[in-house]
Amino acid sequence: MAVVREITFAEALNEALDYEMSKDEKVIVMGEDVGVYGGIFGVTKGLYEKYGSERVKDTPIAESGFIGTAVGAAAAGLLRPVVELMFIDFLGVAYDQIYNQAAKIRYMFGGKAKIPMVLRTTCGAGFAAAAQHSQSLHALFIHVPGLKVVMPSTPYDAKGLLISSIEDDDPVVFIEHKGLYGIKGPVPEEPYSIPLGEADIKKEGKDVTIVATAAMVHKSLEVAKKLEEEGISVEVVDPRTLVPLDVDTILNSIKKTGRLVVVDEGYPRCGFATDIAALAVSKAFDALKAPVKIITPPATPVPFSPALEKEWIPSSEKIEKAVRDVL
Amino acid sequence: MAVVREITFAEALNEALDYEMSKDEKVIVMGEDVGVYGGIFGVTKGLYEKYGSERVKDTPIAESGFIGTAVGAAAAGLLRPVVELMFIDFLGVAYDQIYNQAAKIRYMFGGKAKIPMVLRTTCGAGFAAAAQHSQSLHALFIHVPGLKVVMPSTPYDAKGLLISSIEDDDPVVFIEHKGLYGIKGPVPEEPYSIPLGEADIKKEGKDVTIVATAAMVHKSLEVAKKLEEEGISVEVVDPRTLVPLDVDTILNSIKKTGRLVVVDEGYPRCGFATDIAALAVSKAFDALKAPVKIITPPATPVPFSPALEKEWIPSSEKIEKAVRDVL
Amino acid sequence: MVVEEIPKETLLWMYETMVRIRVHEERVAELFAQGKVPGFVHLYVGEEAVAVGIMAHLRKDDFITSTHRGHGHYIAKGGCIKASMAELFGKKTGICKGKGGSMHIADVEIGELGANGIVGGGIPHAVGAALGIKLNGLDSVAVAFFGEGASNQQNFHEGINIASIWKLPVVFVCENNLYQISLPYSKQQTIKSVAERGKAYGIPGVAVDGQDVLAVYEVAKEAIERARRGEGPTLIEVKTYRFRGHFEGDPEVYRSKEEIEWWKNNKDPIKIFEDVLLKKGIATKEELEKMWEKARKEIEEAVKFAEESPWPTKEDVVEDVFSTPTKGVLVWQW
Amino acid sequence: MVVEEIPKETLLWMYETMVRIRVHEERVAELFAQGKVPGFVHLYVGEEAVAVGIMAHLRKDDFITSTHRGHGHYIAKGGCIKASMAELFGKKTGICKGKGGSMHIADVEIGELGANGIVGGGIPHAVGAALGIKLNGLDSVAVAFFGEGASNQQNFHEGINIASIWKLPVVFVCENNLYQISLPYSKQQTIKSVAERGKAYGIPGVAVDGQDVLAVYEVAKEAIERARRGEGPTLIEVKTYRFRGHFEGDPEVYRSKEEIEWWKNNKDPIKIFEDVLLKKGIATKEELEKMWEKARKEIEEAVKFAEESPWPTKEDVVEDVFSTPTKGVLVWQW
Ligand SMILES: Cc1ncc(C[n+]2csc(CCOP(=O)(O)OP(=O)(O)O)c2C)c(N)n1
Ligand SMILES: Cc1ncc(C[n+]2csc(CCOP(=O)(O)OP(=O)(O)O)c2C)c(N)n1
Ligand SMILES: [Mg+2]
Ligand SMILES: [Mg+2]
Repeated sequence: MAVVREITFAEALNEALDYEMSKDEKVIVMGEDVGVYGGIFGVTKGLYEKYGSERVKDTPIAESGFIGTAVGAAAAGLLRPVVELMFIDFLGVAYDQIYNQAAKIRYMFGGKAKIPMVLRTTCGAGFAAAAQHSQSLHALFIHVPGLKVVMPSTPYDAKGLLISSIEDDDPVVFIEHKGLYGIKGPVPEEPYSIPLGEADIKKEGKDVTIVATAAMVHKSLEVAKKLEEEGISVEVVDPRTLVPLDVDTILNSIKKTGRLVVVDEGYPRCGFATDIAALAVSKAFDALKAPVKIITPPATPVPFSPALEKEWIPSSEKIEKAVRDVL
Repeated sequence: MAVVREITFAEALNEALDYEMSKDEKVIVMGEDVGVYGGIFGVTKGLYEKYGSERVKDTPIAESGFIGTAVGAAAAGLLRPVVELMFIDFLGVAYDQIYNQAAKIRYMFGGKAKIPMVLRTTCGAGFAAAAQHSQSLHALFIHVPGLKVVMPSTPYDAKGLLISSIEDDDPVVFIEHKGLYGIKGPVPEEPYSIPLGEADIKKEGKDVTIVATAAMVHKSLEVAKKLEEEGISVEVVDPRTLVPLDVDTILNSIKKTGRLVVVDEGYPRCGFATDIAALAVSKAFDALKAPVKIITPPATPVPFSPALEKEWIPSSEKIEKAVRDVL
Repeated sequence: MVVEEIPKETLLWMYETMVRIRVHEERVAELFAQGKVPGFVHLYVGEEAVAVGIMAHLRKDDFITSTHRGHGHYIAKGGCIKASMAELFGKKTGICKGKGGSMHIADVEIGELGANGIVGGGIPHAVGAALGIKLNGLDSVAVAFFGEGASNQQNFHEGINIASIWKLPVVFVCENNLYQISLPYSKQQTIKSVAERGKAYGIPGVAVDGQDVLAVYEVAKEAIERARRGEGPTLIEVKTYRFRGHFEGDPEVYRSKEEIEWWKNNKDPIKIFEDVLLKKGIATKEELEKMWEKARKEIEEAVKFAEESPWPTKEDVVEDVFSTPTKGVLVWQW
Repeated sequence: MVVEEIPKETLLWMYETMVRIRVHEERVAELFAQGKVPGFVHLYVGEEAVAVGIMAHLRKDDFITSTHRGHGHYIAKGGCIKASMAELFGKKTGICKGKGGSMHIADVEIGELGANGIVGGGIPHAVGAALGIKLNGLDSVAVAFFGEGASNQQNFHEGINIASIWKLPVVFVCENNLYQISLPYSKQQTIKSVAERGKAYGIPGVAVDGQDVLAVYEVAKEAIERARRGEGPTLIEVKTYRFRGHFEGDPEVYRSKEEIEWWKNNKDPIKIFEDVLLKKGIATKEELEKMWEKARKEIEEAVKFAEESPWPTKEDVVEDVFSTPTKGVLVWQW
């Protein structure tokens, strides 16, 4: 078999967008600076030149207006919009259109409407971007029924999941960690899709299960690798899609190892990490041999100073300690 | 001791508002229909007549604008606004001003500002008010650091907690379950305050702990009473304030009983119920004798039809079954 | 616009549709009082000429977005009253299978993209439908209905500006009924007319008497034709009044009985239009009376259908969240 | 406004403050390039006359709300550059103890209610300060700064309407620098001037050349005096241009080098004002040059202070969330 070329996470997403736009005229891209600029993180690069200003639409700063526009176009059955919300932190100026409109229309209409749209957005700290440009707010989308929520960790997953998301008939929130845009990985040139709702075991192991998301998958793998040398066998499960959640894969891993550490960059309370801990204690209680350890940032806004931010973000050291603690 | 008079939950809140407005000129009330109308649920009744249109301000439908106005007035050190968001469901049109502004200003400014404001709002299903007027979205406030979150279940708690909330120098989200407005209970005429961060054991017991919020406290007490007759002793813990959370009281109860059922009307995932389950499995694992049972509505929007809604809301039957299951 | 320029069948359709809305709404008020229709119910009595004057120009493949006060829009757009009545009852045969209720009545099939429980929430949806129309090269239009209260809300501002810069085929219809629940218009804005806001977005803004269906018809014609020609959006402010409380059960402490009576006596859109039809000899008293009877019969049949329809079941609660059955979605219990 | 009507010390303060902002911003650009100032940094070069022309009328007990491009507002309002420079570095001695950074610089003590990372986010805060001023019977005013991009956002619409109906002492200053990152003004709105939107709220809307500090001074004087007299809000659109990228590191693919050069050569607010001062004999070349030197010295001292200041520590992360130490707040770990 030929060696698969390596491209970045951002490039993988760009390929998915390009493929979908070339395949289906109804797919359009909307958002701030997605056109000439190519997206503030470069993900929509080249699309404006290729598909023109009608299908790659730069918007004014009116997130509620333009996300609502996407909802209406989708509900009317006329378009399949892929909308970019520049930072997940900005969801507050458009949240109603996401959680009360996009998420609920199908249900409120008795199943008689579809909302095929994707809301792409970016999350994550580590860039001294401070409290309003660094958050990981996926829990706010998971909490509300009616949204699918995707959060990939590798270029390969990014491409396959974005293709699935755009082809899905339900509203999907697709969350890209800013720290991952530059990482490279093998990605087939041809289009492929990864079903929503399938976790990926990024590393098999038998002593401890780590469930981790996005950038935290990589930190967890680092730790797993390090501990491997000491003979501690860590399994790293990447749910990839947070709604629907691959409950079976996660529970099976917990049942196998009996020990669970959850690592997530979201805020600690009512977050994805507590979600998984709750899943474990309600559905795999008998298998659990130790307390579940939850590694998240503290319950504070994201501080600006790099000196503070590096303490705020879950570190490999904390993950490692948690694994040792549950052993 | 004289018999304490009984008043409704709504009246208790009204007394707290009246007391605070009479005491401190900086306290003002703002929101839709809080003036002549007296609030859509009657909580601000009489305040307009007593304090006038400058301090009891009817607003246009501009939740981001008027909640942001309250934030600015508070940050400037000039007012202590009590703002009414008519239904918690509407938070999406104003969420940025709550979670990115009110919640974070103090931290972002290095502790050099205070935001003494209360956001009063209503939650809860049971009125065939459908998907956009029935939600219990407290998790969306708990998740975000920087907000205090209060959710009383009795008239007594309502008055004392609202007084504390208005006197607190931080932003407080004060959530009133619509189903509780009419319930009566003993409430002293004089003002009193209940500290934020103190749970209340609404009923002592030794076999199973139920942690429940708002209207679910009453359902849980019903179940506890019924099971008492069978010799099953249920402890019902009402956290009352969800941030700060009285972790000690909750953990002590779990450690005492070894069994936990959490009952909450919020959505199941990344919710308050999963939060408490996660707390239990990470901090009281050794005490747990059975899986934690989580009773919430399903992960669907709130259906309109009373026939559907009654299935959607956690029922006494489900709570009872959960208690029996963990025994 | 002179009546003579409007086809007779259109005139009669307008009268009949106003009557059907009126009869529907008054019947729903009774059903609410009887406890048969639960929840929040906002009725359209007094405002019938708005929906009808606009909808007279719309085709089935045009789109509208509606509000919490949406029964009139739904009926005028061609919605099935049986299905909506069953919905108001919360029955399984409802247009939304009992999941939506009054505030979420919708029928995408006829271009009714939904009532909305969030004030202003539907405005951008109309903009979106219009974007879809434009990109698909269709000659349909979209119309957003909303109250004057909504014109102070974010989606009005953001939605209209987007429609303007992208020159979309959408008409914004502001139903200024002088109240935002208890707040009179004079305390919502310092301007005298919402129509003045058109200029802020570089689009035409027109105000019109909403109790005169012919006046509404006329401004709507121009705005909708303009949109269909690809010349962009228009903002229409229709000055109207609701004859009933904000919602059923409203104590109406904020306005006087006299004010309401004045409007009912002097500005009833059906009476006003009836006078024109009779004076111009377009219809006879008897013909019009027949329409009322027919409407009453239609509504009674709908009520009967609703009453006899089955309730949705427990299993229905978890249906219709997603379009594909999806494992890993937590439906019932942890 | 003729220069003669303005006190000489005000004129010199304006020049000096513009220079201080310019020197500050260009130094920060260097520091960013050197990796000493991290994060997103949006500079104010080219727009100095806006902050200065407005702030010339403000007292310490007046309030402002600022934007992501806020250094100029902070400096003109009287902010301490040492403290803000340390903040930009992320040091413990920073005005926000290193927790805010460029996008959140604030000093409530001097009425600077904060830069904001959310476009339009600060607009209602100024409205709130104005409400507080009014209810407390003070004669202060509040000024909201924001870009033309923000004028399409919800808080512009909702905030201004509230200020208008409540007749609050607030001035809305829209810095129209012709770009919303890459989107030119002509694609953001179909109107020709944001000032036209004043009418939509029944308040005066005035457009002014933002490269001419005297012109800004003049319209600001009227608007701020009007607000102080209790006559309500004004919307001022200041036409300006940013000489640097949207943020540091911006490749600026969306505008030509020629366009930028034209503005720098023909519309530099400092040069324009310098010409006036010299021509009118208000200051000599040497006096002005001294101000530059003084500014450079001030900024270098600030940089030194920032560089030598300690970093915040791990313990600081969990401080300052709430105003009272509160048990039951999960700070570090589950
Ligand atoms: C965002 C939002 N805020 C508040 C409400 C509560 N509410 C429902 S209808 C209404 C008044 C609407 O006034 P208007 O837009 O004039 O419409 P009308 O009821 O007069 O037809 C309000 C405040 C809501 N549903 N949504
Ligand atoms: C609500 C929100 N949307 C988008 C952004 C990203 N963003 C930051 S600055 C900016 C452009 C702002 O344009 P304008 O208001 O004209 O101010 P300028 O940068 O030109 O000074 C954008 C889109 C944001 N910070 N907040
Ligand atoms: Mg109205
Ligand atoms: Mg700009």
